[in-house]
Amino acid sequence: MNALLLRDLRLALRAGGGFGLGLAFFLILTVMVPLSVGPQPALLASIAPGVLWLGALLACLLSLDRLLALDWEDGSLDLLATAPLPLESVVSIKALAHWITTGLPLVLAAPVLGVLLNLPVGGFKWVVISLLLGTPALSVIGTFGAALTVGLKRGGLLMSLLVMPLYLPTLIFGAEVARRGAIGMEVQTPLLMLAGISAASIALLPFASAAVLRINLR
Amino acid sequence: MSIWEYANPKKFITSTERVLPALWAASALCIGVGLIWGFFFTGDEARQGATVKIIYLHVPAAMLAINTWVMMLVTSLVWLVRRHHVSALAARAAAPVGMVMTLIALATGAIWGQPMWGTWWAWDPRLTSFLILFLFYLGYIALWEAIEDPDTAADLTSFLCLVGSVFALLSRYAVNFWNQGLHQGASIFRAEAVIGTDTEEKVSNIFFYPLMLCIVGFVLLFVALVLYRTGTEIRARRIKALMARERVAA
Amino acid sequence: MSLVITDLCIARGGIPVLDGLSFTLEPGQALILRGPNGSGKTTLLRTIAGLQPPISGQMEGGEDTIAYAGHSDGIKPTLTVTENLTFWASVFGTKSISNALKAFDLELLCDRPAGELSAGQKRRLGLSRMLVTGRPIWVLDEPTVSLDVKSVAMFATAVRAHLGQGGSALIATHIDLGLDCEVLEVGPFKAKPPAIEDFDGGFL
Amino acid sequence: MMPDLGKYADTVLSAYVASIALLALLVLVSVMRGRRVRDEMKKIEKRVMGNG
Repeated sequence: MNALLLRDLRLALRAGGGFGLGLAFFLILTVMVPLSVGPQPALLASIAPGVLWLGALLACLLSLDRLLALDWEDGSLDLLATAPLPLESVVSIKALAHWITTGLPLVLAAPVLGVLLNLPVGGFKWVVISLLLGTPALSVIGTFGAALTVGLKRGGLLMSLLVMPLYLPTLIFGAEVARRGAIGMEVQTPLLMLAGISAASIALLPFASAAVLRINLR
Repeated sequence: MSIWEYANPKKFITSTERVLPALWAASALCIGVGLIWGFFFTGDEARQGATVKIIYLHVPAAMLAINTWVMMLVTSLVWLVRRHHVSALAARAAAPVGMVMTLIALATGAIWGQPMWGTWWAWDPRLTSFLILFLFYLGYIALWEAIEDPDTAADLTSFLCLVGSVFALLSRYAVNFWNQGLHQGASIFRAEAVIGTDTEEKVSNIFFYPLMLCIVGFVLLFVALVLYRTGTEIRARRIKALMARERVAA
Repeated sequence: MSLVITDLCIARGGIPVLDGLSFTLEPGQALILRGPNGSGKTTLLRTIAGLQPPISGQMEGGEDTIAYAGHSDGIKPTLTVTENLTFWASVFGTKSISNALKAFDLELLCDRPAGELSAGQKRRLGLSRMLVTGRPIWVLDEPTVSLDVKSVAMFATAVRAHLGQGGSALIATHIDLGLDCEVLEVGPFKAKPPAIEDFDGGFL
Repeated sequence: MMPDLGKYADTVLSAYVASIALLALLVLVSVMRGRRVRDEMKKIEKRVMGNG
């Protein structure tokens, strides 16, 4: 299992692995928001938590189509499916690798980009916490979407269409934590919901992803 | 005699085709009478004026929009557990019906909201939920269309329906929670005031009977449409099977 | 561990392609599958490898004993030859990759990124993976594609050594590997197209 | 005959027109596809049965 994680991380870091692309996309999106809605600090401050969440979500989404498609194309998935590793662990580890290479950098970059968006001081903590809790769910849900569309030639756009509705609860609760935190409101309820969604997704969705992947492999 | 006998496609088609004409006629009758009754022979409601007449379309469509998804969930599960092709095809056949119902609920909701709320669209939790439901239908239908192998498509869409149901339910709660924070208690004209769970309470009898008639009519129409469309899907599936057989035999 | 296939029926795209297939693969034995393109060899191998379920029939002895190699090698172009092999070795829980490198003459290439290898060299790397799996039954689909004569001989030697250690191999190929083994012609097992009647669950 | 819809005439009528149009479209599309698929199946059945 470690070997697979190490391999995936190594692949992401090597040339052409796409590491950092999600981060760059996040940066560009955040820069474009003030350019499109205007530079008023108050306006930016009020939308900053939502923009950061949306940016992180889209950055996650964009990197999903490489998650399983590359291994599908070169036949690695066939071989992994016949290896002693259960497919449930394979998809879990793929999701973990995706989170480490995409989700975690986004969490770390969010406060920096928050400065650009004039995020209120009290909001930084909650943006980071909510993203830290929410991005694992994004990776796991995204893995399910990637597994669904892995056999399709032009699955990228379809995958976005399938994954985005599944992302909605995470987005709503995550952004709610960040927004409430930023204006100093109580955050307990959405925080618990967000944590619950993440925990349940991590625990249950790999089974669905593996089942779907098996169907696609046959 | 068990219900699973109808899992045989041939049997399904022959037996549904016997009842379909009656179903079409009954649904047309119910909807026709219900709408005419409601439109011409019921008065206005005190607060909402004539707009209350929209209820005869809005409520049945909204009910079916949700229940179609539930039906798809059930038939998807039946397919995954018992591997009856007809079940999966019924889910496929129902999805566009559910989508159109959602669209009708959304459109009438927006048109209704315009004079009531002073805006075409308010991010009311209920309306938002329907918009999200619409997105789920869209994804589900798109996945069916995208996959060529019919059994793979049935399996994958069933899983999407299963997982999607959980997330749709979560979205419903999320949206309820999310809007509460925005404008608390501001929605005097909340959709619930007229439609939905407390129908009996809020809608007086003169609106109630034509509404019931319309609901029955919509349900009948739904059944007729799904049975008919399932028949179509069965035939399309047979075409695929025949062509695949031809390729192998050649 | 012998692989016993009894009365197997397999399908591609929902239509049966091979039916009534039975054979036994004993330790130390190799079996060559032959048959025209599209006759279902790949489907058969994938079914035996457990990637897809058979329509009917039994397969025994295949659980956790099969190493499968399909048309593509699952090689990551940005990883070196050593890294590629080491990965599979640790997935299958074996230690050493030096035997595999030696058997397919990859020692000089071992620090090169796999993306820079020629097609034949890549194939050799893909086949060397079989040695690091440590599994007794090899299931190979057209293993000699893009291999030159020398490499084919190398492969045949590796198979022979594997058989000598009590392993077995099931190989779909068109060329003569010079192995002393049985040949299974799949042609006679071609499934009859299902009869078209009033349609049942299979729509035919 | 026409009931007095007051200032909401446009609202009510447009809701009815939109809904009924959507329903009619759904039924029409379903029936058209149903007919086409039915014919196609007959054609293919004939061809395949002919070939044995």
